[in-house]
Amino acid sequence: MSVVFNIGLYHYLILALVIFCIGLWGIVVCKNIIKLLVCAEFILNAAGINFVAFASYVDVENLSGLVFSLFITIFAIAELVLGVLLLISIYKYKRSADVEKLTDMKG
Amino acid sequence: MNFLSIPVLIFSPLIVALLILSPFFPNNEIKIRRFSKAFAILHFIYSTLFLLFFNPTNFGWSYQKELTFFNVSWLKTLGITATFGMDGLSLVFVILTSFLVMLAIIASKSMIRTKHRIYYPLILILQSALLGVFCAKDVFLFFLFWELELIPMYFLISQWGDRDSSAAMKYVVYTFFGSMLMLLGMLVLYFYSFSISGVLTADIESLSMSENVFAMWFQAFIFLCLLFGFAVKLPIVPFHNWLAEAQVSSVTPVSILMAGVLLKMGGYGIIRFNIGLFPEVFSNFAPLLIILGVVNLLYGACLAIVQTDIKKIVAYFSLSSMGLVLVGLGSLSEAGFEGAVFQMVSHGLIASGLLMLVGIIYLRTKTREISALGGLSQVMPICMYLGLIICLGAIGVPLFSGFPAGFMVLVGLLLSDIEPQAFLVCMIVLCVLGAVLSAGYILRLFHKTFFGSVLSQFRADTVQIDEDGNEITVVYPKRGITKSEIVVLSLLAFAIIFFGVFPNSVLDIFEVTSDIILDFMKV
Amino acid sequence: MAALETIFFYILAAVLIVCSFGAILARRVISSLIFALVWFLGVGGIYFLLNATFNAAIQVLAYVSALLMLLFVAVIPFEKEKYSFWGILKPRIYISALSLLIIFVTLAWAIVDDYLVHILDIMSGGFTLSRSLSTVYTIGERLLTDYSVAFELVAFVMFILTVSIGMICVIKQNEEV
Amino acid sequence: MNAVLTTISEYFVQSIATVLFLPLWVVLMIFINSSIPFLASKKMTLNLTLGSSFLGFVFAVFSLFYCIKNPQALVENNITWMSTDFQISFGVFVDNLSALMLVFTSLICFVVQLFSFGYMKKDESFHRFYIYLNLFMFCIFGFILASNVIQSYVFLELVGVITYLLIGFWYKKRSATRAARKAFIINRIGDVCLLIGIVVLVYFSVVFNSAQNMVTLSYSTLQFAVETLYSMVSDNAYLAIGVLIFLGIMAKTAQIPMQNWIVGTIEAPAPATALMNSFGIVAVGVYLCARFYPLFILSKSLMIFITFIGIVTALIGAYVAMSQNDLRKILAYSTSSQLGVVLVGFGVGAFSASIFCFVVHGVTKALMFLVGGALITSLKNEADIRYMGACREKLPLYAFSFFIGAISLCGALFSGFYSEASLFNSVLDFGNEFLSFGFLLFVFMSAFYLFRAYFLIFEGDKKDDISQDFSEWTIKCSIVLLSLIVIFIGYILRGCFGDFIFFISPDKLNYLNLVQNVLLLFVVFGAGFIAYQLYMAQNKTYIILKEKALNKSNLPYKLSYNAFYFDKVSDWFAESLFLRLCRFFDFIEKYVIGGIFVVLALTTRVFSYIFSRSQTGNVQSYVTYSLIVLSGVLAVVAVLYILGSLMGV
Amino acid sequence: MDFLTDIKVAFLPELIIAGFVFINIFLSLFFNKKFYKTSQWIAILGVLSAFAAIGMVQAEPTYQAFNNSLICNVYTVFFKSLILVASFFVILISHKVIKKKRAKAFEHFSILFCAILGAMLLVSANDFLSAFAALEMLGISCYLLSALLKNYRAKESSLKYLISGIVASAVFLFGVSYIYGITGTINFDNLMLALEGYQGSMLFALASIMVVSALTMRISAMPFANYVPDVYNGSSYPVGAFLSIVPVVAGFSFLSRFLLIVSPYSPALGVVIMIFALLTICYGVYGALRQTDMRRFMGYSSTIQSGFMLLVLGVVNAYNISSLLYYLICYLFMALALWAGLSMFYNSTGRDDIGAYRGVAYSRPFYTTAMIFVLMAFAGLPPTSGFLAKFFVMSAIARLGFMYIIFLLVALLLMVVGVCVYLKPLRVMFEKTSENINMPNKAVFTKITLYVCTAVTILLCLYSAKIIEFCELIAYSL
Repeated sequence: MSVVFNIGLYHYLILALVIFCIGLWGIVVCKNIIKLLVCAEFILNAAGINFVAFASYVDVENLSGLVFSLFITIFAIAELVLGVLLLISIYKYKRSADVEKLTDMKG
Repeated sequence: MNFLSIPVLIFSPLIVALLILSPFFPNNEIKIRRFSKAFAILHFIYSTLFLLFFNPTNFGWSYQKELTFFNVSWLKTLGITATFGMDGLSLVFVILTSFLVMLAIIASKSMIRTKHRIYYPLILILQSALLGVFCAKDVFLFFLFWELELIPMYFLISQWGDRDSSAAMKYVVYTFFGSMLMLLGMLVLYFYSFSISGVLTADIESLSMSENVFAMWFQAFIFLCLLFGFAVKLPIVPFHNWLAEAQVSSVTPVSILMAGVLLKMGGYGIIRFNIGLFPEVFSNFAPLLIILGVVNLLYGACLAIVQTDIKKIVAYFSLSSMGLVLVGLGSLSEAGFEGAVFQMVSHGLIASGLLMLVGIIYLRTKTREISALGGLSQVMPICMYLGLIICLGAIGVPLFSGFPAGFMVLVGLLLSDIEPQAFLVCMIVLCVLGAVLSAGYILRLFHKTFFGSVLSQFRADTVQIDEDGNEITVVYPKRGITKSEIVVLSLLAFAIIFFGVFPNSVLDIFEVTSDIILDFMKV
Repeated sequence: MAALETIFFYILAAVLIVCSFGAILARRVISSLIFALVWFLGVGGIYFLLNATFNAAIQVLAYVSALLMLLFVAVIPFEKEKYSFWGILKPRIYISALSLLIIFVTLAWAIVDDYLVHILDIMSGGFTLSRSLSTVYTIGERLLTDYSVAFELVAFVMFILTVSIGMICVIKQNEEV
Repeated sequence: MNAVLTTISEYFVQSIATVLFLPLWVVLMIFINSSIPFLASKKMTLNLTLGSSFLGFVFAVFSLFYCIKNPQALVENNITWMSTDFQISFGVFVDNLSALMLVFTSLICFVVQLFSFGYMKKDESFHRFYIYLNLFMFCIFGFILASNVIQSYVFLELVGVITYLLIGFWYKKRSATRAARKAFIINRIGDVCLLIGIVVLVYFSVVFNSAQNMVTLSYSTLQFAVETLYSMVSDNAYLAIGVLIFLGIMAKTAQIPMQNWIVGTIEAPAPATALMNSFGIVAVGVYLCARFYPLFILSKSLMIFITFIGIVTALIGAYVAMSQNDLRKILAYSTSSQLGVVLVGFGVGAFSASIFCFVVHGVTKALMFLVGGALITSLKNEADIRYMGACREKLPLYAFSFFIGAISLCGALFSGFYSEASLFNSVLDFGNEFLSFGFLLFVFMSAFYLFRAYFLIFEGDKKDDISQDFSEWTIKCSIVLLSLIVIFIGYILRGCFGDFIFFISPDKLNYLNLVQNVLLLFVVFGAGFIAYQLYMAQNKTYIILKEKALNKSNLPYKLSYNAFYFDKVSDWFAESLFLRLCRFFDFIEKYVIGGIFVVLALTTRVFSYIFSRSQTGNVQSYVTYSLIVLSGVLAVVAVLYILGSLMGV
Repeated sequence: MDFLTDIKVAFLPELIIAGFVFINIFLSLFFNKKFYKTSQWIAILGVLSAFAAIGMVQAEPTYQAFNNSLICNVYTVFFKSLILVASFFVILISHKVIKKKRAKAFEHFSILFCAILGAMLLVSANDFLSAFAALEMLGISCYLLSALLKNYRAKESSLKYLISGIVASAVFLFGVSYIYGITGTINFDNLMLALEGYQGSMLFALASIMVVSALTMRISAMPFANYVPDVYNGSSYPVGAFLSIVPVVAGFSFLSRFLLIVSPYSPALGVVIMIFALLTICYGVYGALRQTDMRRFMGYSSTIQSGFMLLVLGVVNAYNISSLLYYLICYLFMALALWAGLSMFYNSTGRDDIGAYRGVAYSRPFYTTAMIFVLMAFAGLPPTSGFLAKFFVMSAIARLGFMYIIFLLVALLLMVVGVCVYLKPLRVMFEKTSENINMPNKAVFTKITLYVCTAVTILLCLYSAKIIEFCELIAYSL
């Protein structure tokens, strides 16, 4: 039994960290705004996983981490919606959703 | 006696400047000029009155007065109080400043044609900044006034001089760079003395008490920071580059103020801070100062000899005579010290005279190239005689104000107790070499412009651009120079001769302060 | 029982990592959205494993609806836009990858060797998640007592979002640029 | 009569200071007078100046009587001029030497002012010339009456300035202004070496006897101060001080390294040149040497140095004067050589002889310059003696007075004989063979060029017409007065010299060594005969000799004509060496030090250009920058922690 | 300790602002285009009433409201009043913008009020959750604000703002989660208790660095400050003014309270913050040196100023905090004055590149003198309060002892370059040009803001003793 040891806290933390890094890398790499927004969701939810993991392992009596991750999801979706909104109005001007084209203001 | 108060002396030019700028002052050129000239003369008389009732306390400060706003001192929490005080040293420079500002305003009658509404207030603001520097008794008040003169000077150089040159910006950057390092030194000094003595004060007098407690290398660090800041202002060689350009690209009254008074701020700062606050460090840095002074002297002289632009010659003349000041200060003896201060005063007068000459010549011939000038003596003989007196003063001929300074510095150099006598003697020889070179280039300047038969393209009238851009021709009287220029030149010539013949009149004023500062040195 | 959890954990971890890479690297936006959908399901599973059943439910419901909305409103019009697979090999990609690697290594190192983890290991030695009663009750209690203000703020934000959506959409009609 | 005389002289000596300030008052009067256009009469200026110089002369004579009466009497009243560590004060100091010098200087000033009225009548800046003359009188009187070394230095420089002004009087002439500038700079170099010497003296006087804060270095205590100095300081340091001070004197009396300015004085108007070469700036040098005599006498090597410089200058000056064609240049070089001889007198120890010789030389040189000036103007500014000729018929007065001057200068007749003889005897008594031979050679050469000048100008065939209109009475009367003085002064002074005037070394004026006098006269007349043969008689052998000697190519003649190329050497040094160094400094200033600021400004500009390029506008690049910064910081902190934990902190 | 008493006692201003958000939205339904002017008056009324309400707030002993998730003490009252003053002037400036967007004037103000609410709650947040919520609310309303203009650039700038905002909040959350993991609580007071005996570990240090760097995004400091120039360039002048002041003030208040708790346990944090600050100043100075567009110039200059403010937070003690507060006051009025000046110029000439300012000095002398004083305040030259503020900051750093001299030296040298930056517009203003600029200054409100704020900047320098004491009092109460 002890061969397969139990899932400790740091398993979840490492997993959340991996997703966080992949999400950030995605933001930098993606060329389409939607994929970019999706990656934004990834990094925010990775933080959510982190909170939930800490709540269930450390702060068991009042589980405030769960509430925190609930709020994270809500605000993540709010920003997703705002992102899509801006995407629509930008699409009207630029006729494309390519991030590379959003460089009118530079220097 | 009680009507003599320093804040009135300092802030009256500022108030008058704001008055001229304010909308309900009539915006015509002659009224502004007359009003500011009258004020400048009044201010000069007022500053000389300070001379009469001057009774220095045991620390040499008199007329002390603290400015409080609704009886709360300026920055109580930081221990900084807006106290003004005047001792022998600052009294001399205050009178010199108001004298030169008066002359500048009189001289700018014929030299300034545009934007009077902004020009005279800026000069008055500059004057109040300079007076503030000389009368500030608080370290950070000194710094505040030191910075205050930056912007007026920037506009004075760039707006009325030749417009597109980067000299004004170079001036601002050099001075600001120097003052930043000075601020660093002051802050470190201020807080370290706080951490040692527990009382948070920025008063020069009390700071000088608590000096001897620091570690030596720490004092040396503060000393060098402060010296760096003043080195930029009193141009010591590596940082002097801004002087030539700023002088060339600024109009005559502005360059008179710059050479006459602004360079003295550096010297005054070195005396007040480097010597006043750090006597021991100063005594082991003294040889360095002497060497710097001599380098300054010779470098300035060598450059002046080969210059083709006459204003540059005068600029490098200022550089080399400031070198003599440094040598005087470095010599640690009372004679050297008083010689240095006397040199600053006499250089103020002589440099303004020379610049006035150059300005008059430029106004008539529209060129500063020494090769294109000549034969002006036939056209303006009076200007030649006054110019002769000023040039002889510049060379350092006795009975003119240049000689006592040089002589005192040389004797002071020997009397200083820096051990290798041979080092002192060769320094004296080099200083004296500088004096000979000065004879060389000053006479070259005088001869190339006034003597000689070739009459440069002198015109009896000169074309100037006035307020709204159209050219007006100004016809000069038969004797070649206008009345205001004669007044300025003769006043300067009289002052040069007066101080040459009676040097004691100046020496007595700062006698007390130099004794105090020097027995700090001995202790 | 514990072994089952570890197996489940590793499966879900694999799903999460694969789907996130898939979402990033997919050529067509639709496929990346589908990967995202699967990814959110995985997160729901993780929450379930961590005994946060309520969160898992909220998570799955909210994101499925959000992504479907996204699918229909935004994705279809952008279908025709083709992107070259790798685009220009911008240096940005590698620099960001390197810096993220550094962040990952430092934080992982901090987590693994940190004092905190040792304690938890000891604590959670044979410690299995207490299958306490469902967490909904505690979340509800926390929401209404401790974090009521935040709860109000969320309401506010949602309100403002709807207003702005209305306003920005309204822009389309009387368009005077 | 005697009592009356003493009281009057007592009174005059007390108020000697008025002599000092009288010229200043006169300058003011002239200035006012000349600036009012209608009543600016030249007569008024002449009368004022003559009055002031005559009054000076009267004061001088009475003070001379006073000094004769009570030899050790010194008059001093000091007003403090500058007081720092040490105290410097001005005052009046009258003793035998200064009284004597005062007499002669005021006399010569009187004569020159009289002469210059006629000479400068037509010049448009007449008043300015008289202002300069009065200022000159003020400075020279101030110098002579100076009570301490510093005051004498002050007035010494002022004399230099006035000489500069006089030389550059006709500022339209470029050569005049250039000569003025050169004169001033070379004098300045001399003054500056003197200044160093004085500063060292002040230092010692302040350090060693700072007990009583007496007036530093006043002449009365100079003797005592110098002795203490000699005992304190090592020998070569003392020698160094002595040489420094002597350098100042060398510059003033146009000794060898710094003598090319004396030629420049000919650019000045004739009376001014006369004044300068007789009792003007050169007198300052000799008087200073006399004042510092106690200092020089103490160190043997210093005296040798002085004699060496003196004799070398004398020989070179005479040698150069022999080949000059311009009359005024001949006289200028002769001044330099005569003064060399005077300094030899000092070096040899014959104090009174050298002073006597100097005074006589001054008077004769003044006469010859005035005559030369009048002559040149009458020959329509033709200064070259080769084109003059046979002026004796037309201008007998000038010819006669020139002859008197020439004869007395080369030591044959009149007062020149006495001075030359006394000097010659003391030089021979000194015993150094080279010195005496050199002296003889000097006498020969000076006699030769004087006779050459006389013969070429006044004898020989007539070259061109001589305008006679120059018959101003003031010029004639001043020349006659001066020639009378030249004749009798030797005799007058010979009597009262020696025993009483010089308190330092009352060496008897031995001029009666018959053998040496005969030798002297033989050499002088020999030179005269040779000159006569060369330039007057048509003797073939001498003509061939003349062609060979005087043709332009051979080296000795070229050397002599261009005064050993001193001018060229000094110009070369100034131009190529020093100015090139200054131009190099200028280059550094413009590009290196100026460059730093330009480079600084450039780097900020380039840096901000790179910066604005990095702001690409693409949000992903922004995120990358932030990630780089964040990862960098995290990595650094992590590494620090790991190191910290490894070291077990 | 129920809901209503909490509001009545401590959080009345927030209630009023929230109320005005709803009022604006309702009014927008009924009033049509012609009554847009009233929206500005209503907004001013709202801000003034909130400002009045602040007077009544119980500030003495810190009052923990809403189950200790928000607090209200002297510190928060000071910051809330700063925020309200700033938004009052911003509303004054936004007169012209509303005239252009007649229909949506009310919506513009409602979003503005929402942002003000978010900022005020962030100031008084006492646990991470309410702080995160307030941050997000402030963020989202700022994204909306910058997207209000109808041209494409606004949308693009707001998208950039959104994305960098998301990344920042993600990093913030990660940091907070680790702190939550270590201490087991997200409430500040419990956090203090939990950290009593804590020796500090690498994870705690890294987590606090992540939180701090995330917060720098709000105060436009270095790691996440790249968006600032683009957002200011895209959005309109009043929004730019709002973005450059209110989030900065709120961000600094939360950052200083967070640092007060965390800094004793993570020693490296102080140096990291100072490095961030110096990086920010470099970024701002070198960015602004060659800038031609005035709005981007404003972006960089606000970065420079927040760089200086961050510099002083390296070590959190009473003296540093008081110098920070004084700098904030001066910065608020300086920025408002400059934004007012720029918007005045933009409203009348329609151009905002630096070339347009050529020759203004000769046609508008008073405007130029005001601008000279403001730019000198930004550069830190004497007669203005900017000099005193920078001097205060420098003295705070010098006070820390000899170890921080290097930071002081670098900051001073950057100030030199800063002077060159701020002298550039002055030089352009004084250039001689033929055509004279007609500036029909009808926008009375903006003129008032410009001159009032310049007067305050000068007054602050001369009469600063009382205000510095006030800041000292607040700092000690922290």
